[in-house]
Amino acid sequence: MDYFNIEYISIVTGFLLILLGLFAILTQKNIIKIVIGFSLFDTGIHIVMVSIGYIRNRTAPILDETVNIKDAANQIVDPVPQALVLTAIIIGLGVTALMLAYVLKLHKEKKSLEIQNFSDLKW
Amino acid sequence: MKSIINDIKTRFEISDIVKQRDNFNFLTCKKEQTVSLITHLKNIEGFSHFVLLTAVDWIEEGKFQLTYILNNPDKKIDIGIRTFIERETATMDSAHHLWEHVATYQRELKEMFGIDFPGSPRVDESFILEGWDDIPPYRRDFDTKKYSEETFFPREGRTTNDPTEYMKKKLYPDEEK
Amino acid sequence: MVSPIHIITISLGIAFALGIFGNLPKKISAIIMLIAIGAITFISAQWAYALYFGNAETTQIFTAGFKPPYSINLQMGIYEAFFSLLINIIGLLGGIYLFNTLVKQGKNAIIVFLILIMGLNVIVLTQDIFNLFVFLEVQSIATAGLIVLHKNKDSISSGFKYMLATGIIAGLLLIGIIFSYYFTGSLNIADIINANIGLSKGGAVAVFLILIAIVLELKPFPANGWAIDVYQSVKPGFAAIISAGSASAAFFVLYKILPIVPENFYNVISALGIITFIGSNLIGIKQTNTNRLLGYSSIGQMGLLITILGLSPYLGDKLTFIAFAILISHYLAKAGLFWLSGIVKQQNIKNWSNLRKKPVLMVLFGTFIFTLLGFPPFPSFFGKWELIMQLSASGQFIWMALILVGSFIEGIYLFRWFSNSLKSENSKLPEIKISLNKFIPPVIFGVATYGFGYFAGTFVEAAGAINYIPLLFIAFIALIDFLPAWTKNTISIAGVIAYIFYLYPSVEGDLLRQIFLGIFLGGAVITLFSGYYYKGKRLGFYPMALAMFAGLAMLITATNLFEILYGWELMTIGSYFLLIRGKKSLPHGYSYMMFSLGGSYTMMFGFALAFAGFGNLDLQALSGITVYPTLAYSLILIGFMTKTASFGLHIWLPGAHGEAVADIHFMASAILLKAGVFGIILVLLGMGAEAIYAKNILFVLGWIGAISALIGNVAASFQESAKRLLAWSSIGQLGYIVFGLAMMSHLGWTAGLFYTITHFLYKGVLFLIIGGIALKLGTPLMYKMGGLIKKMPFSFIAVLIAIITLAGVPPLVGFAGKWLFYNAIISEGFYFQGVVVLFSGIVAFLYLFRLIHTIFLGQLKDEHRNVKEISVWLLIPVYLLLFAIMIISAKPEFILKPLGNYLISYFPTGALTWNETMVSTALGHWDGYWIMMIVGVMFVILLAWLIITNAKAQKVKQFNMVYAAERPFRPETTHMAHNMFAGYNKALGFLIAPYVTNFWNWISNFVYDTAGFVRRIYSGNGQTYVLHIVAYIMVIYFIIF
Amino acid sequence: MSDINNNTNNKEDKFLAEENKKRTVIGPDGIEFEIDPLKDYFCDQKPEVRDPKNKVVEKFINWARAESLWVLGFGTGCGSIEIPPLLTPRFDAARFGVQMRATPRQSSVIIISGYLAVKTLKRVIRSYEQMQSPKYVLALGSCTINGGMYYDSYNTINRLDYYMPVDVYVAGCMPRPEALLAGFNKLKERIKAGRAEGANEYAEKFDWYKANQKKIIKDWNMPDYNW
Amino acid sequence: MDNIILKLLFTLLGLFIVLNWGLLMSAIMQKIVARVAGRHGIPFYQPWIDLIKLYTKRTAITHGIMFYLGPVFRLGGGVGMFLFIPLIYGSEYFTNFSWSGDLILILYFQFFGMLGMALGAGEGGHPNSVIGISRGLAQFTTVEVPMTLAVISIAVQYQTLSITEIVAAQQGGILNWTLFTNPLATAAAMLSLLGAFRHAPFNLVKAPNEIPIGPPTEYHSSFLGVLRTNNAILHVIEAVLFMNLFFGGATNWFELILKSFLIYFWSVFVGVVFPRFRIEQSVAWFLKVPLVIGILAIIIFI
Repeated sequence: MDYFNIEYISIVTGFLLILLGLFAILTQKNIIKIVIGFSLFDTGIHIVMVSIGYIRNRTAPILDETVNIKDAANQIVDPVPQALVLTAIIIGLGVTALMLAYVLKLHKEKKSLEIQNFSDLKW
Repeated sequence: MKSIINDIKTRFEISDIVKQRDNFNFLTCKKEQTVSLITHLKNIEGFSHFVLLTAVDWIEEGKFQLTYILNNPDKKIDIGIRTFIERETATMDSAHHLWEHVATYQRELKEMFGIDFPGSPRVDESFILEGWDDIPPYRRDFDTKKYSEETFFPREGRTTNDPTEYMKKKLYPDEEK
Repeated sequence: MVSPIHIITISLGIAFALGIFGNLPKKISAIIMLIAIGAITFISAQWAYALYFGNAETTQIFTAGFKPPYSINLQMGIYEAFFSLLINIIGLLGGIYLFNTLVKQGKNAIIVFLILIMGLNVIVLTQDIFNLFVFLEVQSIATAGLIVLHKNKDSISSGFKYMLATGIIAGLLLIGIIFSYYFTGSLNIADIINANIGLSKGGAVAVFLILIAIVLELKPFPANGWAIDVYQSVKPGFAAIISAGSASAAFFVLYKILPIVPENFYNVISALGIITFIGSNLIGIKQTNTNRLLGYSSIGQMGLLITILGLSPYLGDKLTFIAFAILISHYLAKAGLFWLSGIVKQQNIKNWSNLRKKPVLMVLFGTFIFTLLGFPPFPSFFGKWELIMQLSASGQFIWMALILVGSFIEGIYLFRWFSNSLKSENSKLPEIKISLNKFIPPVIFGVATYGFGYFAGTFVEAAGAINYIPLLFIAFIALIDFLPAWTKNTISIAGVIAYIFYLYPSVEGDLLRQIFLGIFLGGAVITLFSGYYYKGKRLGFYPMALAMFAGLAMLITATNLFEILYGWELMTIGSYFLLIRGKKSLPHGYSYMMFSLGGSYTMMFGFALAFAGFGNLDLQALSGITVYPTLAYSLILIGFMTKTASFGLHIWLPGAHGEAVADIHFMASAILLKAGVFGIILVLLGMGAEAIYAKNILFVLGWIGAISALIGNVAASFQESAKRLLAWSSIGQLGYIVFGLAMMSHLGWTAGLFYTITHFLYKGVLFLIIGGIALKLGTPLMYKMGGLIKKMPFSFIAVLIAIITLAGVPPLVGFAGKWLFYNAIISEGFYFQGVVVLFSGIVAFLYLFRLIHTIFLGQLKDEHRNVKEISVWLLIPVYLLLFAIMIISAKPEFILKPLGNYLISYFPTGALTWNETMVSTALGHWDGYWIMMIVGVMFVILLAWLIITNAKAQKVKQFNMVYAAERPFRPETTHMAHNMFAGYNKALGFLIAPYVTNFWNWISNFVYDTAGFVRRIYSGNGQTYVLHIVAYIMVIYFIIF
Repeated sequence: MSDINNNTNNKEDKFLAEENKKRTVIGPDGIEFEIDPLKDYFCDQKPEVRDPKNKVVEKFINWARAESLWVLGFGTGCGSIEIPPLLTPRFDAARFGVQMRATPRQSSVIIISGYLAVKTLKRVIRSYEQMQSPKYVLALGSCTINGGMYYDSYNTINRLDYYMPVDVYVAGCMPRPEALLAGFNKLKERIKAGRAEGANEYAEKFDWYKANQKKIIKDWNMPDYNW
Repeated sequence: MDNIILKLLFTLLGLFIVLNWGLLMSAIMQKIVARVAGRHGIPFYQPWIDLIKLYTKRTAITHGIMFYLGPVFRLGGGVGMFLFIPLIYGSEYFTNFSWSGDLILILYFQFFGMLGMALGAGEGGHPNSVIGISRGLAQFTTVEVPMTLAVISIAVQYQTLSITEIVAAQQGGILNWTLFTNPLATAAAMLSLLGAFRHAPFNLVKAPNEIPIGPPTEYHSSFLGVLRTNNAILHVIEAVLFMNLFFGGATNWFELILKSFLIYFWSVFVGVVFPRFRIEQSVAWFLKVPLVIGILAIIIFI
């Protein structure tokens, strides 16, 4: 099997990003860094999604002059994952934004960004 | 014994020391100092046993003499503390806080001599004489024979003899004659 | 019919509109929002109605006009309609409840709230898995948004943790979705199911990811720290929506995707569920914060539901009913409890006692708690019953046990909370203020629990025979609770008598049931009659007493095991509320409830085993249990013995009974305990004595009875309180009965049943009199009484006759019991147990003498010189009972003959033989009538002799006695009463050392400590929570693959 | 002279013991009421004369009474040491039907064994009154006769017969057990002769006895007759 | 009808004999005790004189109804036991009313008297009475344990609880007595008897010195007479019960008198030799040796 094709590289990159993001979330104490980790995690997922839908030698599912409308089904990659990824990106954006809003509030609260300082509720 | 007495002398006003036996001395002490002396004896000198408290009515001097006898069971010595109080007021500091049974002695003295020990437990309750309403019977101005005759319906015809004379007469009837 | 798509359009439209026309007054915005939710509620209600009654069919809505996989499709089936209705109702009522908060937080909060409800609706309706993801995210963003608007420092940090965790989970879900798309080429759930991707390895991983993400959305233990913090920190109104709405939606999602999951995952799902159920409940024990406690409870309930889904292969067509019954209970009760928490505004569970000042809220509180605990008549009871039965029928005994353990643990803390608020001090707590909008939602839910309870009952086949008339009557009495006591009393007596006449035909010809009907309902009339003594309203007494009697009656008339348990639980609730009326009864009532709860679970387990072997629930199922018979019979017996307070299970009784007032004490001891006896009789009749396991069980049972008798009687001798003395004495007497029944012979049963009857009679007398005296004198302590014979001669006579009977002194009827015991012991070979029982019978003299002496004889106290005889309302029933005793004494055949005839069909050998009034066994003989006559004549002659020789005796007063030439000081110092059997205590006091109490204390401490240890995993750090999630996934992954 | 008793209430209450004073108590129903212990706790009947039955029967009964003398184990003064030897092998009073009882209710003879302090007299009277008729008094020693060596004591009575009817005096200081046995025989003769009617005498001259008793027992503090 | 009257007359005759024998027996026992101590002791007719004196006391007091009824209950207990026990085996008339109940009736009928006594003494209001009763009851609980074991043992042995049948089974030679056929049960019961008769070492109930004579402290005059009458009857009856159960019963009055004397003598003999137990000691004692013997007595029949 050819390991150096584009699907493979992108999917591995995607998973690496996911793991990297998780690693950041789990190890970083600074909340901002955790949010960044989360973004990486999200992005990794998006890359994986796109690469799943990729079919070699086909083009993006955009119907312009390069794509024959009648034969579109054989020329373009699977459009669904791409549609999904757009939605996912938007949602990820929303989540990240909300997280950052939280970060702002948290910082206002305690003047600190260390996550262990926000463990008042427990047990 | 001697060292104890000497030691006490330096601390309290001891006026009169009578030696009864080798291990038994009487000291006379001021009324005000008596209880503290007893306390001292108990706590410092080891006279942990209170033997008795009694009184003598010196009617001529107008005084009651109180005698506290203490015992040191370790050294096997006794000590008697005498003190004089006024017969008129007849009040003495209570020592019941040192030994519980002192209260009983004080109760008895209150009943028999009318010596008051303010603060002593149950000191006003009757002890042996239930319902006594005369002057206390151990005071020497109380005439016990007269009281008995007035109160107890003496049986007529009772004669009282001096035992010595009577027995002499009975046992050696010839000697007189 | 309005299309379900409008659920989305209306919500979205209104939300946008509110955003655009942002300058509307806040109140108007909120009202518009409520109207919108009302509209979508109407839509889902309409669909639910139509679908339920078959007026409509499951409808698919294809957005954008394409079919899947090219478009998103929504489905409106019966389940969708129902769940959407649930969500919308909680949204509507929650919105009403939160009205003020939303208005205060402004437009954004209102919009987000609306979006949240809409998101939940779509989660339920959608058939597209990616759409599902999107709206899960919408829901969590909306939730986080609501949290962030909350503006409270705890809520912000918990909201962040929530975001983080849901973000990770959503990511996983997304990966799972995309992979499943990869394998199936479709996002439609139906297509994915058809593709059956679980078979390939990669597909299985995809399914795993989807599944685990959905499970994580249900907040499984222990990867759920983020969710619990949210429950604790947000306003209870929001928590209600999260707990009832979001969780229901998430549960439905799990239900929806379950067909995707390969069969071999099911066990893992149920394992996850049960771990959550037990784990969160265990930690709940340690909680003192109400919202956090409710959070744990919510998660626990969700765990139970997950378990049920995981176990669905075993549940067959009952799955829907079980899941719905438990879900609806959770939904109603949890929302209601969160709402109450918002009303009470007290974070600590110990501070809820100010709820007592608002009886309606208190009733609601109790309703919700009992709903959660699965008591009848609430739906969860039926759900749990069916669950256990179906599991048992499929042989899943371990799961049954685990579910019951989890339920019991949940009971521990919920009940502690409830009983605390019932009894603890409330003077320092602030008054509760309620506004109407906060009051209506919990009331609606409270009423709904009862409605659904009835509704659920119609689904359970075995519940068909349940008679709802008594329950309606109880409800009626509860409604007129504001009337004075005597009115309610009269109505209640009339009701009970009518019920006796109503029931009598059904027990005709069955002596056993007649006897117990007499004891239960005859006793009911007697106790209620004595209730005329009480002035005032006695709020809550009559409904509860009647509930107890209704439960007892249901026990008698039960035709199947379900009804037995139903009646049993009903009786437990009623008696609990009666017992807890005493002054210091809080801890005792609690332990009573714990034992009852545990007992009913063991019973349920045993019944389920019986069901497993027999195939239906008829009472015959008890005879010849084939599946684990030793275990099954033992468990059922243990269940019943919690009520007879047999040794080991008795520690609740002395305290609980010792604090109860006169007539309640009578009910509790003379009547209630007999319910256990009835149950034991049923079990033993079924079990028989031939099988090896039966012999073993009977042997143990016999010893338990004997030891109970001994411990009860010895301990009774050392009590200072008359009531506690009687309570211990009851333990002892019930020990005799259990022992008699354990002999499984004609004589043993005659003795046992005879004791059951006579114990009812004489204990009734004692309880009423002693209770009356304790009321009159204001203390149950015997050494504070004394010499009352001169003030209360009628009471004295009654007590005298009662204790002669109890002690078994001829010529009164108690002797018959002893005589039967002797004969039974010797003919059955129960020698050593028998000696213990007979020894305890003699020990009974100690406490009997103490009872009668210290109360009636000895020295009359200063304060009591002016007391009068106890109330005539107590004396009349007492003398009725005495009359019965005297009749039976002279004519024991009135009872013994029918008993013998009845028992001969069960135990053909060893019957009593009758020769006119002479009764004899193989061993001995006894003639009650002649003994009565002879003793009577002899007594009269001797009395005459004494009077002749001693005519002019001078009557003297109490201090005229020889006192070593002194005179007595005070009556208190002359009355020999306190620590009366000191010497005996020195010799035999070791018998009553609290071994059993220590044992149970050890157990409870162990559970508490475990809970304390386990809950340390919730460190409060968001990162740790993420780690939990990741580790959870890894572990389960490795377990599955 | 300071008042020896702090109790300066009216004369009647002066010697009344605390527990015998009237007191107010609150019943369990919250109503207050007064208690007079001497009336409420003690029977205040006076004793009655119980005449003998017809002569023949009485003679037989008296014989039985004489042969069954149950002695109250009550010792006063030094004579109480003389009683225990009665039951030893040397004297063995049981031969004559003399037995000791621990409670006055069951006894028929009380032995006043020596001097009587006023305080003891009160107990003696109480015990005597608690005995059931017919009952006999056997007085021992000079002290009971005329005070003996305590004739001038402020606290010891001189003549017992002023306080209770005495059947037999045994003189001596102290009389030995033999003398006591002789006293018992004398008592038996008296009973058999029907002359030992002390209980009736006590009832007849009750007021006189009471007056004498109350004269010296100043804190009377008990009902007139102790049943 | 004639039969009933005859039966009643014979029963009264039996009661008369038992009462007088009981009085005489107690006198003899007291004399024996006196002789042990080197005294002459009371005349043998002393109990009768005491009884006459007590019944002819001129005054009496009563504390109340229960105080009055207490002695009646007590004597009722004694007479009742007498009525329900067969005295002479094989005699038509001296079996009294034993047909109306068996051994269990006797065992429980003794409570009748105890209860009445306890209540009467209780109403007397005297703390000493109650102390005595509480001790008596406490001791009695464990005294009955070896007795119960022994009764179960012989009931298992003879497969009957009827006293007449138990006696019948022992007829025909001394070796048929329970004493020889079931020595363990006999031993347990005889130890129990010591407690039942309340002689030293088990006489703390009466304890003449500390709580003057215990329960009957307040009883006197005719009340005490009734109690003493009962004592006389009861001692014989209890001895007769043991005689019937363990020593072959009696076929004539002489045998009854001899056997009951010996059984009673056993307790007096022990009482003369041993000092008194405290209450917890006696309670514990009966739960040691006699209990073990009693258990062994049952084990041999399993």
